Amino acid sequence: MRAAIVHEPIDPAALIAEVAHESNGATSVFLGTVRSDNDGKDVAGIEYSAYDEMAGTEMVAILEETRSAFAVEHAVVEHRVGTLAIGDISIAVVVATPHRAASLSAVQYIVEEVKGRAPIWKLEHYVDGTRGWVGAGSREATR
Amino acid sequence: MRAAIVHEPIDPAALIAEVAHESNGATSVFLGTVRSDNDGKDVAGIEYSAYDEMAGTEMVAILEETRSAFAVEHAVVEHRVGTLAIGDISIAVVVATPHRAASLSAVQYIVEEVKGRAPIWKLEHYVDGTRGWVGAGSREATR
Amino acid sequence: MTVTVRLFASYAERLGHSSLSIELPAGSRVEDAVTSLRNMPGGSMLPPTPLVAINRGYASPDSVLSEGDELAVIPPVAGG
Amino acid sequence: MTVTVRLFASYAERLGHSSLSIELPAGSRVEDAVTSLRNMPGGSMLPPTPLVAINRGYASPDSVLSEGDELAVIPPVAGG
Repeated sequence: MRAAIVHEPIDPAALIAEVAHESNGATSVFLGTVRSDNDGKDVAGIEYSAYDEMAGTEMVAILEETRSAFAVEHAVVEHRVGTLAIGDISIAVVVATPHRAASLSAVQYIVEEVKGRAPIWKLEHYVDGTRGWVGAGSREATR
Repeated sequence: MRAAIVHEPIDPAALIAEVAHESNGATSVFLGTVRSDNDGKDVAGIEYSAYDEMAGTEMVAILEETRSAFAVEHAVVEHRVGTLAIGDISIAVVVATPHRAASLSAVQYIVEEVKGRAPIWKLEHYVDGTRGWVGAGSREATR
Repeated sequence: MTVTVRLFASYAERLGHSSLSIELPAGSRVEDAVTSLRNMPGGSMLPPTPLVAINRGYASPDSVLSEGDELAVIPPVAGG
Repeated sequence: MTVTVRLFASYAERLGHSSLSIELPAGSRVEDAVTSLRNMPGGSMLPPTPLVAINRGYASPDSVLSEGDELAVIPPVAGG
């Protein structure tokens, strides 16, 4: 079980290898990537920032919750911060379990909780030169 | 959208790249791997076989169903046949969509349907030298 | 008429064939073909109404067969 | 007493600081610190009861602060 805020590109294959164990028959993965448009605006890139220390602690707590809820023993979550381009991976959640139901449910749980609880923010940069903080479903234009 | 029975090792990173598109913000993946034990027996490996032509057709039909049900446009499923060792990937399902709910739901749907409908079988080889066909939750010992 | 039968996994193993041709009267149904297969050596292990496919699509026991059809007798599937 | 305030994202941008020290009377609560921040230049954009954390754990407006605490004022999160 490992959770981290990272500053470099995320490598899904490395994370899949990290949770591999001969007792596991199912590995589920979620990757969040930067989309080219959001609510009708053309996105050039996203600047992610975090309250690093607390985000790490919160993500570890979320992984521990999946241990209780779904008996998960092999899971990793990485969230990248910094400036990301279209297609770059912002978050990767990988869970391996003996049977498929637990890994599928745990990935979904972790993704939802990280999005809802981890102190991480995104500043979208648009193709037209404007930018906006994204938060809780609303966007606050700043220029 | 692509579905295939394959005879060579499955490469998850290649499949993730295959469904990538700048409009997608979410990529979900399921990998089935050979476990070291099944119902208390030590597994040495699994021999997968398929009614190749029909399995391919059935998997394509399942992908088309996700297009209707979840508006999925970018999905790939590969199922490997032949002799697999512990840890080898037997099935990979990868779905990329603009938002996360669709990709998570579609992966789960595809996995369940392929397991339930695609004409694919497995013959487990055990460490003790015995073997058994696995099917519909029961195992039929053959030696 | 001649129908090509495909057998798989444990069924192929017990009947000793993965593919064979059987002769049936015109108008025969899937259930008639299955009865014929169950009378072959090893055939008694087939269930009376196994899962079947005609020309790669799932079919039912009373589906009517035609000359040249590919009839697949499908053991419980176990992919994934 | 002295409390370290951490600000992030749009809050840091508007108040022009990502980290600052504020002086508060002993026994002050989170809501007192927030009032103090809202009186700073740019501070009016802070909601009256923002999401907060004390020493990296979520806390409530009436949580009591202690000397040396790290109080984080957290804009709506948007990870993923």
